[in-house]
Amino acid sequence: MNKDIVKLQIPKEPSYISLVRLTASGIAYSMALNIDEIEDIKVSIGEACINSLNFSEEDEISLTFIIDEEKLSITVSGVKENIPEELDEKRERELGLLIIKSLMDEVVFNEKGIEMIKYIEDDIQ
Amino acid sequence: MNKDIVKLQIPKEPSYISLVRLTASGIAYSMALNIDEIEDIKVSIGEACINSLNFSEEDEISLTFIIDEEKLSITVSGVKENIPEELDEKRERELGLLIIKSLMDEVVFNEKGIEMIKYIEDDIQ
Amino acid sequence: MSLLVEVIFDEKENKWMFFPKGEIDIYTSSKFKEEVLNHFNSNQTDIIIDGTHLNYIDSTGLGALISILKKLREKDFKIYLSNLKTNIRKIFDITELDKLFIIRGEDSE
Amino acid sequence: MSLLVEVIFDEKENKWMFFPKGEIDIYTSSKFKEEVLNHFNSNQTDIIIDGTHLNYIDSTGLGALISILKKLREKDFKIYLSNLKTNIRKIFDITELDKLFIIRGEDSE
Ligand SMILES: Nc1ncnc2c1ncn2[C@@H]1O[C@H](COP(=O)(O)OP(=O)(O)O)[C@@H](O)[C@H]1O
Ligand SMILES: Nc1ncnc2c1ncn2[C@@H]1O[C@H](COP(=O)(O)OP(=O)(O)O)[C@@H](O)[C@H]1O
Repeated sequence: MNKDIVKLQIPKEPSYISLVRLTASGIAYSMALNIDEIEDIKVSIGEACINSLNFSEEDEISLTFIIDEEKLSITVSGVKENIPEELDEKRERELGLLIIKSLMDEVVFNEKGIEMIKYIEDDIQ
Repeated sequence: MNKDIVKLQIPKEPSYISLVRLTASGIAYSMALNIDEIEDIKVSIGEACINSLNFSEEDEISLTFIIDEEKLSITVSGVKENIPEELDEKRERELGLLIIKSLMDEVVFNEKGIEMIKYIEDDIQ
Repeated sequence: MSLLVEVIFDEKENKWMFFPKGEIDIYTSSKFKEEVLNHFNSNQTDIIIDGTHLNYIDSTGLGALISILKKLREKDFKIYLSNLKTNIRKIFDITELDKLFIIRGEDSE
Repeated sequence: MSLLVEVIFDEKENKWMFFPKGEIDIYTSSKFKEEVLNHFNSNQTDIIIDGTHLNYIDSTGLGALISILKKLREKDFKIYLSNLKTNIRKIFDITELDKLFIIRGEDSE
């Protein structure tokens, strides 16, 4: 089965996160995901980027979209699962992770960041 | 002056060109370019990608957006200025280059591909 | 990709009403919070945030709302959320913030 | 990000009318050309391509139109373009294809 890869890299700046959401929506749309699924992906990728913005040590956020017939996998660099106790926005950042875990089908953290997967369901409606 | 860099890489496939146009529109929009300028950029980047699709030797098309206060520079890999005589779509590809040269403020070809620049004008309207 | 906030003071209900249009996200949420609290501080009443034109909210937007809620609670005022779109209602569900806010314009009311 | 083509046979004018909705681009242009020529071949008349709902065209779309034009000319039929949006009209200007096609629904008519 063919896998297509799209890569996106943005400056670690709040103003570029809406661009990531736009691009992710475009990819999800072209995979014929439904509106709710596109929205889930948009929200999750936004939260992943906010987390990276807070915790990444790099100056850029790197995103990789792996597109195949059965799923969309998105990796976002610099995303951390463990949020420092002393952080003012600790609970807010935890909300972000909770949202991602609720909206995506699979979520894996590794040393590079996060991988989030959405499966394409054959909608029988 | 600060320069922001956004990078995008897509498979060398027709189906991803609309995604490039979408992302480019998003960048141009966030730079407060006007509708006509956004359209010029969208059309030009589409043509650059079609050219790359035809002539690039790579499996991917790489795009770099350099954003500063006075201009947007876009480089697209694999774009060629010299179109082979024997090509069926020679004139069609030439139309593509003509469109880019007409719509962008500066166009430079190098061994990697094309660089296209749009200056941000202070619209006095 | 941006946020506009329309503000009305409802004399009859004696409440501030805010109509955010667009997205309360990392780029706009602190400005949103500031704008709401400025109005609240100029005239302390309950407030309504109407979601009819709110397309998107992220965790920083939720944080801003929580922060506003806490400021109001300190003075015993209430914050109502009305007419939230389904996608945004879903975020309140997931995060259980629907228990923290008074959500109106739904079956439950 | 896609193309739908509505087709009507105008009995009064005895012409095929095509209403492309969306984008005639690298992803859709060969299908568009095929669809137009299939209808033309089933009943050879002049054709009108109406741009009211056409948002975008690229060089492959122009190539498709030129190819259609040539096929029609071989049989002495005409192709009209009507109601092109400004951004698309601009592409015809730049490429001077406005001289090759009969463009209607403008001041010049
Ligand atoms: N019950 C809660 N659930 C989730 N996050 C909360 C909760 N209470 C507070 N927070 C977090 O605290 C911040 C806002 O609350 P607050 O303590 O009033 O901070 P501030 O000083 O910024 O107003 C946000 O970052 C929010 O995420
Ligand atoms: N006058 C012209 N200006 C620009 N391109 C042209 C012109 N005439 C033909 N072409 C090119 O030729 C192709 C279509 O014309 P045609 O020779 O009919 O080819 P086909 O066999 O595909 O129908 C397109 O790729 C188009 O770019």
